[in-house]
Amino acid sequence: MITVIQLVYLASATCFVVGLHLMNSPATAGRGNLVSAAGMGAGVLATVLLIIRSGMITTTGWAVLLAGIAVGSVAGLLSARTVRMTAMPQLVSLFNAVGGGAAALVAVGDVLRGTGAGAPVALDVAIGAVTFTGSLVAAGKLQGLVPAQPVVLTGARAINLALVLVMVVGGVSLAVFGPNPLVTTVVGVAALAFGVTMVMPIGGADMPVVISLLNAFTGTAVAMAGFVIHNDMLIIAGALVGASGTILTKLMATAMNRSLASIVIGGFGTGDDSGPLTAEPTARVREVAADDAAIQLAYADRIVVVPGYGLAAAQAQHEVRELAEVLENRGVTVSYAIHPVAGRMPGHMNVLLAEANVPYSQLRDMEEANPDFARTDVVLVVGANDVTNPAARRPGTPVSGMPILDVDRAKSVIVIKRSMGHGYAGIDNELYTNPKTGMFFADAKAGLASLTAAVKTLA
Amino acid sequence: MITVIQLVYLASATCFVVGLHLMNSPATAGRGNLVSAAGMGAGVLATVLLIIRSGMITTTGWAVLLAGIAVGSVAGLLSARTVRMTAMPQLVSLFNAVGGGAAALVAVGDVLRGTGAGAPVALDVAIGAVTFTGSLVAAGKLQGLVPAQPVVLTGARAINLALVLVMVVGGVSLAVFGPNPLVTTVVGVAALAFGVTMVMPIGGADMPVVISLLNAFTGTAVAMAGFVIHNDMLIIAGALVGASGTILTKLMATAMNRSLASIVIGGFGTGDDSGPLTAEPTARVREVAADDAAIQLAYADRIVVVPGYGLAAAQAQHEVRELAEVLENRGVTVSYAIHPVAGRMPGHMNVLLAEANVPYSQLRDMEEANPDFARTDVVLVVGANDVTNPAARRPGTPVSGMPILDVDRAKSVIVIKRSMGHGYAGIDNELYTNPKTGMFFADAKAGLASLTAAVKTLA
Amino acid sequence: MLADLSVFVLSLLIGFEVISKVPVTLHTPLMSAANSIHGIIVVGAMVLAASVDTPLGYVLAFLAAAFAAANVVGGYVVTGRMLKMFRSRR
Amino acid sequence: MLADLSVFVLSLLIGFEVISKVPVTLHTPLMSAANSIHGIIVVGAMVLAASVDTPLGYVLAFLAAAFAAANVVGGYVVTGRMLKMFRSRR
Amino acid sequence: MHAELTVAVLRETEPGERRVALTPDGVGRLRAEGMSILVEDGAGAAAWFPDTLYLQAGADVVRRYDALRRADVVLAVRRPPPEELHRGQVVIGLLAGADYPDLADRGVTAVSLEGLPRTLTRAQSMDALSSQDNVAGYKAVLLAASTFARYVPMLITPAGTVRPAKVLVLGVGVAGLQAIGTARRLGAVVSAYDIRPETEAEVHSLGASFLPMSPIPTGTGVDGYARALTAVEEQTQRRELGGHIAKQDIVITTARVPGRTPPLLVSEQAVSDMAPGSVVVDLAASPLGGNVALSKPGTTLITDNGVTVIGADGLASTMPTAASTAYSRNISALLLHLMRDGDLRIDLKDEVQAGVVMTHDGAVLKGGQTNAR
Amino acid sequence: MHAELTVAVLRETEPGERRVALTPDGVGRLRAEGMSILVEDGAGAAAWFPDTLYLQAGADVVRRYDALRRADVVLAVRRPPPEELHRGQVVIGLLAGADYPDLADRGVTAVSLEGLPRTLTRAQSMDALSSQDNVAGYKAVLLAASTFARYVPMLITPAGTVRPAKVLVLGVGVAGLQAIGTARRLGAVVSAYDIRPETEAEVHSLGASFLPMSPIPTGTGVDGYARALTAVEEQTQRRELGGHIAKQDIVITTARVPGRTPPLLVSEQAVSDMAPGSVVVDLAASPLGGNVALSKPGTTLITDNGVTVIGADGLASTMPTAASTAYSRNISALLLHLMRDGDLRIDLKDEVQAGVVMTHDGAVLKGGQTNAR
Ligand SMILES: NC(=O)c1ccc[n+]([C@@H]2O[C@H](COP(=O)([O-])OP(=O)(O)OC[C@H]3O[C@@H](n4cnc5c(N)ncnc54)[C@H](OP(=O)(O)O)[C@@H]3O)[C@@H](O)[C@H]2O)c1
Ligand SMILES: NC(=O)c1ccc[n+]([C@@H]2O[C@H](COP(=O)([O-])OP(=O)(O)OC[C@H]3O[C@@H](n4cnc5c(N)ncnc54)[C@H](OP(=O)(O)O)[C@@H]3O)[C@@H](O)[C@H]2O)c1
Ligand SMILES: NC(=O)c1ccc[n+]([C@@H]2O[C@H](COP(=O)([O-])OP(=O)(O)OC[C@H]3O[C@@H](n4cnc5c(N)ncnc54)[C@H](O)[C@@H]3O)[C@@H](O)[C@H]2O)c1
Ligand SMILES: NC(=O)c1ccc[n+]([C@@H]2O[C@H](COP(=O)([O-])OP(=O)(O)OC[C@H]3O[C@@H](n4cnc5c(N)ncnc54)[C@H](O)[C@@H]3O)[C@@H](O)[C@H]2O)c1
Repeated sequence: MITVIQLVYLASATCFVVGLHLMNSPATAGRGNLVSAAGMGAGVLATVLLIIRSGMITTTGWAVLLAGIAVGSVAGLLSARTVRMTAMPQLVSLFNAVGGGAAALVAVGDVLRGTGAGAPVALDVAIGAVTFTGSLVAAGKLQGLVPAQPVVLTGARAINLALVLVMVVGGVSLAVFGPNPLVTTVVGVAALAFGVTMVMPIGGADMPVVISLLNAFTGTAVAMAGFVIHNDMLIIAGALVGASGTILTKLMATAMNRSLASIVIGGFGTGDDSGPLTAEPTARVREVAADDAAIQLAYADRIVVVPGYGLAAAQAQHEVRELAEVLENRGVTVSYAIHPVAGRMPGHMNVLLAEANVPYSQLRDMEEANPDFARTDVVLVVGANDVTNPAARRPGTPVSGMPILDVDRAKSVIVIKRSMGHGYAGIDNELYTNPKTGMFFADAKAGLASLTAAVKTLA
Repeated sequence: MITVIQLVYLASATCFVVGLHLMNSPATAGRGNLVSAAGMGAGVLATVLLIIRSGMITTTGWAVLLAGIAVGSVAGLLSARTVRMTAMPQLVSLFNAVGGGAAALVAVGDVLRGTGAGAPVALDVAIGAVTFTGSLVAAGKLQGLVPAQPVVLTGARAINLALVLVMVVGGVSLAVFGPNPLVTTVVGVAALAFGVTMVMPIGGADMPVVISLLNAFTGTAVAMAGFVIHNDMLIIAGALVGASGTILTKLMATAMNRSLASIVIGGFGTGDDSGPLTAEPTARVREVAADDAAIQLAYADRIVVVPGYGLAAAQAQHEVRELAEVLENRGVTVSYAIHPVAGRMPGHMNVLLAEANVPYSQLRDMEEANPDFARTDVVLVVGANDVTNPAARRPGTPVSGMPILDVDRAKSVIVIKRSMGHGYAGIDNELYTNPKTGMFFADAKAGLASLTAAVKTLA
Repeated sequence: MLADLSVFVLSLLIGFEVISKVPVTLHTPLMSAANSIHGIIVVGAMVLAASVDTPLGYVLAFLAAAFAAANVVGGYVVTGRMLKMFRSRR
Repeated sequence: MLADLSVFVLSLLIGFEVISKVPVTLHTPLMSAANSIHGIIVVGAMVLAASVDTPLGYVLAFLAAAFAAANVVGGYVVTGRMLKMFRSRR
Repeated sequence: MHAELTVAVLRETEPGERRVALTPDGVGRLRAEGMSILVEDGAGAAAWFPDTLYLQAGADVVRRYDALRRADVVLAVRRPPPEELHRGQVVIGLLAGADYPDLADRGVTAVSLEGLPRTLTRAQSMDALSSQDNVAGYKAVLLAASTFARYVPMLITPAGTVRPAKVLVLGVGVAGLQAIGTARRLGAVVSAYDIRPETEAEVHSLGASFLPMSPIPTGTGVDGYARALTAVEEQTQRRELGGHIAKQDIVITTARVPGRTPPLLVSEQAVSDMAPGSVVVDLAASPLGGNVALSKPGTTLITDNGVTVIGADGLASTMPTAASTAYSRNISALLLHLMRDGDLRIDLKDEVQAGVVMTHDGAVLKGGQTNAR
Repeated sequence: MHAELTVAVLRETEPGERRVALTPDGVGRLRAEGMSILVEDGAGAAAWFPDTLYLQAGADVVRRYDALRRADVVLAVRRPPPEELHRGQVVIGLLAGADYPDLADRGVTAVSLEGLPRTLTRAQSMDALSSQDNVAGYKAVLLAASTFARYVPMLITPAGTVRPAKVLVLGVGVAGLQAIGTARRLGAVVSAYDIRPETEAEVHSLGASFLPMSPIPTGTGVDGYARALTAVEEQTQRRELGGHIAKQDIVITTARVPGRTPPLLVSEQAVSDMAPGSVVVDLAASPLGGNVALSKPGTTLITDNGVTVIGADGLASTMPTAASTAYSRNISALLLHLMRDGDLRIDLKDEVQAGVVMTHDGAVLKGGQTNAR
C-alpha cells in the first residue's frame, strides 16, 4: 500500500513537471495547467489514504483538517474568481504568502512534536516565514495598501544584518542541537521581520520580479518541508518550483532590463535608486517586449500596419513585409494604412513598400483605412509619429487640422520606434501615453525582425 | 566518507546533465563534452576511494581491474584517434556494444555472487546482451563486414518470438525466485541471439537510427546495473542516456523521414521494405536537412549563392536576400554568382535580386565568379540546374559548349530544389551526385526561409 | 537523507531545464502555475494534522491546511483564468 | 528500491527535457556524447572487481572493466573529434 | 454675392500647357459643396478629360466668354490674361511670374497657390508646388532614361554584363526625392546632394547615398527652403561637384532658392568632363538660368563631347492627367478653405489666406509684394 | 588567305539606324585573336563611340571605300548594299529582309545572325535576336511610360491616391519578358499572355499575372517558337483579348511567328474601347502589319478616343550604346566560332554554321532558302 502511495506521489511529481513543460507555449499552456492540477489531486488523494491507513489521526485532527481545507478552498476560490485581471499579481503574491506560511507551520508542527530534524527544519521555518511576510508586503505594495515607493528605514542595513545573524545562529543551533521550540520561534520571528525589511525598500515597479523570487523561496521551503516529513513528492515539487522560479525570476528581471542583484541588494541598502530616475518619463507609457507584442499580433484577427518615416529611415520595408507574411500564414488579416504625408515625400511609403513587394491590394489610403480601425484588433505603428497624433484633432498645435489615421480607435496599438523622440512636427504624441498603446522601443528594422522571430516561435 | 562519495556521485551525475545540456548548441558543445568528462573522472575517482575504503578487493582483483581498464583504455583511445571521420558511426556502435556488454557483465557478476536481485538483474542482462550483439551487427553492417541489405531469415518471426519468450519467462523467474546462474545464462544467451536477429533484417540506411536506439538501450541497462549494485550515479546517468537517447532516436528518425516503429517492426517482420525501393534513385545523392545546411552555412567563411530559374519560379528573391543578410551578420562573406542565361530571359536574376534590394556590389558575373569557387566554402545553388551542369564540359550533351558556373570546384555545395527534376535542357545534372553536394529538397521560398530560421537558432 | 538529497538535486535540474525559452507574456501565468504547484504543501498540512493532538498543534494544523488549500485552489483557478486570454484563436 | 525508482524517473524526465530542439547535425555528436556517458558503467565494473574472488569472477571483472574503459575513453575522444568540426569559427 | 457660387474652369492658353485646373472628379466634389461649375469647351482635352466627362460630372460646358462673364471664381493653372477678368472676380492658380499691380488695378482678387505656407501641416493638401514638383521629379527620370542610350539597371546576359547606370540628383526637395525614388525603382545606383543637412537622412531613407562633400554652414533658410549661397560658397561647391559629376551617367538637378535665380551647380567644364552618351536634366532651367551652365528651358542640346543636356520646362505639363488630377485636388481644397458658410470670404488673419491672397479690393497685399517665387 | 584576317566595321546606312556592329571593346577582343580591324570613320558616332575610342582600341579608322576594299570580313548590323562587296568576302550581320541571290551572285559569303539555331545552348552568346529584343522590350516600357499621361506606380499623396497603371504584355518571348520585368520595376500591375503554355510559369516568375484565356491547343511550334494560329483561332483570341485590353492603361505587344506576318491581336474595336490617355506600343509593327490593327512602323498616332498607338520600329536602335555593345559581343562570338586555326573556314556540318551561312561559293544555301524570318 505504502508502495502504491509512493508510486502515486512519483506520478504526481511527474505531472507537475509535464504540466510546467506544457506551459512553455501558449498553445499547450491550458493543458499544462490541467495536468498539473491532476497531479495535485492524485497527490492529495494518496495522502488521504496514507493518513487513514496510518490510523494516527484523531477525530479532532480530521475536523481541524477538513475545516482548514474548506475555509482555505473557499477563500482561494472566491478571491481567484472575483479578482480583476489587473489585481492578479497581488493575489498570486497572497497565495504565495499562505503557501510559504503553511510550509513554515509544517516545520513548526514537527518541532512541537519534538521530531523536527536539523537543517531542513531551520531552513523551512526561515524561508517560509520570510516568504510569508515578504509576499504580504509585496501584495500590499501592489494593492496600494503599503506605499509603493521604496521605504528605507534609518539603520536598515544594521537591522537586516542583525536579523540575518539571528536566523543563521538559530538555524545552526537547530541543526546541531536538534529541535527546540524556543529557538525555532526566535528564528521564525526574525524571519518574519526580515521578510518585511527585505521587501519594504524595493520599489513597486520591481514587485513582479520580487514576487517571482518569493515564489521560488516558497518552492524551496516546501522542498525543505518534504525533507522534514520525508515526503519525496514535496521535495520534488518544491525543488521544481524553486529552480524554475529562480530561472523565471532571472528571465523576468532581464526582460525588464533590471539585474536581479540590483533589485534585491538595492533593497538591502540604499533603496531602489534607479527607480525614481526612470519613473518620471516612462510613468505613463506602457513598454512592451518583442515576445508580448508577438503574442498580441499572432492571436489577432485583423491587423493594420501604419508605416511612417522611421520605417524609411531604418530601411525596414523588407522586414515589415516579412512579418506581415508570417502573420498572414497564421490566418491574420493584414493591411497597411498609408497616410498621405507619411515619410518625407509624396508617395514615400509607396516607393518603399513596392520595393519590398507588398501587394497593392493590401494598401489603404487614409479615407479607406479610417473607418476600419474600430474593427481592428492591433494597429502596428512602425516609425510613424505625426500622422497618428491625436493632437491634430484639437486646435492650437502645429499639426492641428491635419486629418490623421485614427489608430486610437483600434482595440490596441503597438508602436515601434527607438525612443520617445519627436517626429517632423516636433511635438509630443498623445497616442503613446494612451493606455491602449504598448511602446516597443527599437530600431524599426531590428524590432520588426525580432517580432517576426518571436511570432514564428509561437505554435 | 561514504556521504562524501555519494555527494561526489551526485555531482558527477549533475555534470552529465549539464554536459548534455551544453551539447544542444554547436557553440557550447565542446565545453559540454569536457564537463561530462569531468563528471566521469570524479565518479571514477570516488569509486576508487570507495573500493579502497571497503577493503574488500583482493590484490588479484586490483590487478584484473587495472589490467582491464588499461587494455580497454588503450583500445578505445587508439581506435578513437585513428578512425577516419567516415567510420565514426561504426566506432560509436562498437563502444555501445562494449558498454552494453559491461552492463550485462556487472549483473552476471552479481548473480554469480548470489546477491543479484530480481527484475533489475534480468533487465540488465537482457538489455545489455541485446545491445552487445545488436551493436556489433550494426557496426558490421556499416563497415561492410555484414551485408548492409536487410537479411531476413526464413522463420525470422517465429525465432524472434521464441527468443523474446525465453527472455520474458527467464526474467520473470529471476524476479520471482531470485538469482540463478543457469537462468541468467539462458536469458543472456537468448538476448545475445535476439540482438543479432533484431538488427540483421534492418537496412544499412537505417543504421544510424538503430545505433541511437541501442545507445538508449545501453543507458537503460546501465541504469538497471545501478539498481543492481545500488549506485545512484549509475541510475541517474543511465536513465539520462536512456531518455535522451530515446528522444534523439525519435528526432533522427523524423529527420530521415522514417518512423521508428516502421524501422524496428519492419526489421522484425518482413524486412526493410521501403529501403530497396527508395535505394535506387537516391543511392548516389546525399540529402541534407535544413539544420545541417544551416550549420554548414553559418560556420563557413565564404559563401556564393547561385540563383536560377527555380528562385524566380518560387519568387524567393526576398528570402535569399534575408538569408544572406543573416549570414553576413555572422561575419560570413556572401556573394551571388549570376550565370548569363540563368532564368528565362536575359537579366532575369538581376530583375529579381534588384527587387529584393540585393546590393549590386555582391553580384558577380560568370567571369568574375568562376576563379573564386575554389576558395569558396559553400556554394548555395537555389533553383539553378543547367547553368551548373558539369556535363557542359563534355561534348555530346544538349548543354555542351556552354560555359558553366564551376560550382563543383568549391569545397562543398548545397542545392535547393524540389526534386531531382530536370531544368530547361531536360538532362540529368551530375553535380547532384557529386559527393561534395548535399541536396536540400524544398521549394526555394520555403527552403530558404527554413534555412534562415535554422541559422538564427545557432548562437 | 542522502536519497532525498539526490531527489532534491535532480528536481532542481528538471526545474532549470523545463523553463527554457519562455515568451515574456507567459512569465506571469508560469509564475502563477509554479505558485499553484507549491500548494502541494497541503500534503504536509495533512500529515501534520494526522500527527498532532494538542490545541496548539490543532491550531497549527488548521492554519497550515487553510493556507495550503487557499494556495492550491486559488492558484489553479487564477492560472486558468490567465491562460484563457490565449485561447481566443485556434 | 523506491528511492532508487524516484531517482530513475526523475533522471528520465531530465533526459527528456535536456534534449530539446537539437539541430540534425548535432545528432551524431550528441549520440556519441550519450554513448560516453553510459561508460559510467566502469564504476559498476570496479565495484564488481572489488567483490569477486573466483577465476570466473575475475574474468568477468576483467572483461567488464576493459569493455567499460574502452567505452569511456573512446567515447569522449570520438565526441571531442566530432565537435572540433564546429570550432572553426568564433 | 448670390446664393450659389459659380466657378469657371478655363482652357489654358500658354503654349505647351496641357494641364487643366479642375478635373471631372473635382467638378463633382465642388458641386457637392453647392457650387455651380462652368467649364470652357475643350478645357481638359489635352489632359485626356473630354468634355463629355465634365458634362457627366455635372458641369456646364460653355464658351470661354460665357465662362468668364458668369464666374465668381476662375480656376486656372497659369495666370489668365488680366484683361479677361472683371472686378470682384476671384482668380485662383499658379499666378506668379509677373507682378500683381495689373490684377489689383482691375479689382480682381488674385489667389496664388505659390504663396501657400508650406510648412503648415494642414495646408499640405493644397500644396500644388509639391504635387507638381512630384510629377516633374518622376518624369525627369523617365525622360533621362529614355534619352540614355544604355540600360539603367544592371543586367547579366549572354551578350555581356552591363553595369547599372549612375544617377546623381542635385537638390533634394520634393522633385529630387521623387527622382531618387524613381531612379532607384529602375535599378540605378543613385547618389544625391543638397545643402540642407536634414536631406542626408531623407536620401538614405530612399536607399540612395549622399554625396560626400565638404559641409556648407547652415544651408537651411526660412520656411524649410534653402538659403542662397555666397558667390565663394557657390564656386567651391561647383568645383567639388565637378569631380563627382564626371563619373555619372545621368545627372538630374532640381535646386532652387525662393525668389532667386537657381544656383549654378553644373559648370560647362563639368559637362564636358562627362562621358559621351551621358544625360543631364535640369529641372530648374529658367529663362534667367538654371542649375546647369548650358541649359535652356524647353530645349535639348547635345554637346560636342556627346552629352545630352535637357533644359526641362514644365515637365508636369507633359504628364497632364496626373498633374491635373493632383492640381485639381489642391485647388479645390484651397477653394473650400476660402469658403465661410457657403460664401467665399477673404480673411487675412487666416495663416493660409495671408499667404495666398495676392491682391484684394484693388490693393496688392503682402504676399503679392514679396512675389513669392 | 593571308596570315592576318582583316575585319571591317561599316557605318550603317539605313536612316535612323544608330547601332554599330563592333564596339571599341569588341575591337580589342578581336585583335587579341590576331585580327586586324578597319573601322569606317564615324561608324560608332551615333552610338556614342567616337573614332578616338576605336583608335585607342587598336583599330584603323579609314574611309568606307578603303575598309570595303581591304576587308576579308565585313561586320554590319543591317545588310550593306551588295554592290559594295566583292567576291570571296564574308559579310556578317542581321541580313534578312530580302532574298539572298544577289549576294550569292557576287560570290559573297553571307552569314546572318538571324539563322542561329536558338535552342542550342552554346550558341546563346551569339544570339543577336535575343539581345536586341531584350533592348526593345526594356525600351518599349520606358517609351510607354513617358508617353502615358499618368504615373505608373501607385502613390498615396496629400493630393490624392493614384492607382498603379495596368500594363498588359502580349507575346512573352524575350522582349515580352523584359517588358514585364521593367514594367514591374516601375511599379505597374502587370499581366501578360502568350499562346505557348510554358510562358505561364515564366510570367509568374517575374511576379506578373497570366491572363485567364481559354486555352489554345499546343501553341508551341518548332524550335521553341510559336506556331501560326488558324484564322478561327485568331479571331476567337482577338475577341477574348478585347475584353481584357479595354481595362488596361498600357498595352505592349511583341507577338511574332517565324516567317509569317505577326498575328493581329489588338483589333481596332479593342483600341477604341480603351480609356482616353491609354498607350499601346506594338513591337511587332512591320510594313506588312503588326499585332495592333492601326499601328504603322515608326509612327505614333492618336485615335479619336485619345489612345496613343505607337508602331515601334527598331527600338533597339534608339538605345544604340546598349544595343551595339550586346550586338558586338554576339557578332564577335559568331566570328570566332567560324574560325579554325586562325582562319575563317565555312563548315556546314557544324550546327551553328548550317543555320547562319546563307550563301557561299556562289550558292544560296539551305538557311538562305528558308529565309528565316
Ligand atoms: N510626405 C511628405 O511629402 C512630407 C514632406 C515633408 C514633411 N513631411 C512631414 O513628415 C511627417 C511624416 O509623419 P510620419 O509619421 O511619417 O513621421 P514622423 O512624424 O517624422 O515620425 C517619424 C518617427 O520615426 C521614428 N524613427 C526614426 N528613425 C527610426 C528608426 N530607425 N526606427 C524606428 N523608428 C524611427 C522617430 O522616432 P524615434 O526617434 O523615437 O525613433 C520619429 O518619431 C509629417 O509631419 C509630415 O507633415 C511630409
Ligand atoms: N536566360 C535566358 O535568356 C534563357 C531563355 C530561355 C531559356 N534559357 C535556359 O534556361 C536555363 C536556365 O538555367 P537555370 O539553371 O537558371 O534553370 P533550369 O536549368 O531551368 O533549372 C531550374 C531548376 O529549378 C528548379 N525549380 C523549379 N521551381 C522551383 C521552386 N519553386 N523551388 C525550387 N526549385 C525550383 C527545378 O528543379 P525541381 O523541379 O527539382 O525543383 C529546375 O531544375 C538554361 O538552360 C538556359 O539555356 C535561358
Ligand atoms: N510641410 C510639409 O510637409 C512639406 C510639404 C512639401 C514640401 N516641404 C518642404 O519644403 C522644402 C522645400 O521643398 P521644395 O522641393 O519646394 O524645394 P525647392 O524647389 O525650393 O528646392 C529644391 C531643393 O534644392 C535645394 N537647394 C537649393 N540651393 C541649393 C544648392 N546651392 N545646392 C544644392 N541644393 C540646393 C534645396 O535645399 C531644396 O531641397 C523642403 O524642406 C520640403 O520638405 C514640406
Ligand atoms: N536557348 C535559349 O536559352 C533561348 C534564348 C533566347 C530565346 N529562346 C526562346 O526562343 C523562343 C522565341 O523567343 P522570341 O522572343 O524570339 O519569340 P518571337 O519574337 O518569335 O515571338 C514573341 C512571342 O510571341 C508569341 N506569340 C506568337 N503568336 C502569338 C499569338 N497569336 N498570341 C500570343 N502570343 C503569340 C510567341 O509565343 C513568343 O513568345 C522563346 O521560347 C525563348 O525562350 C531561347
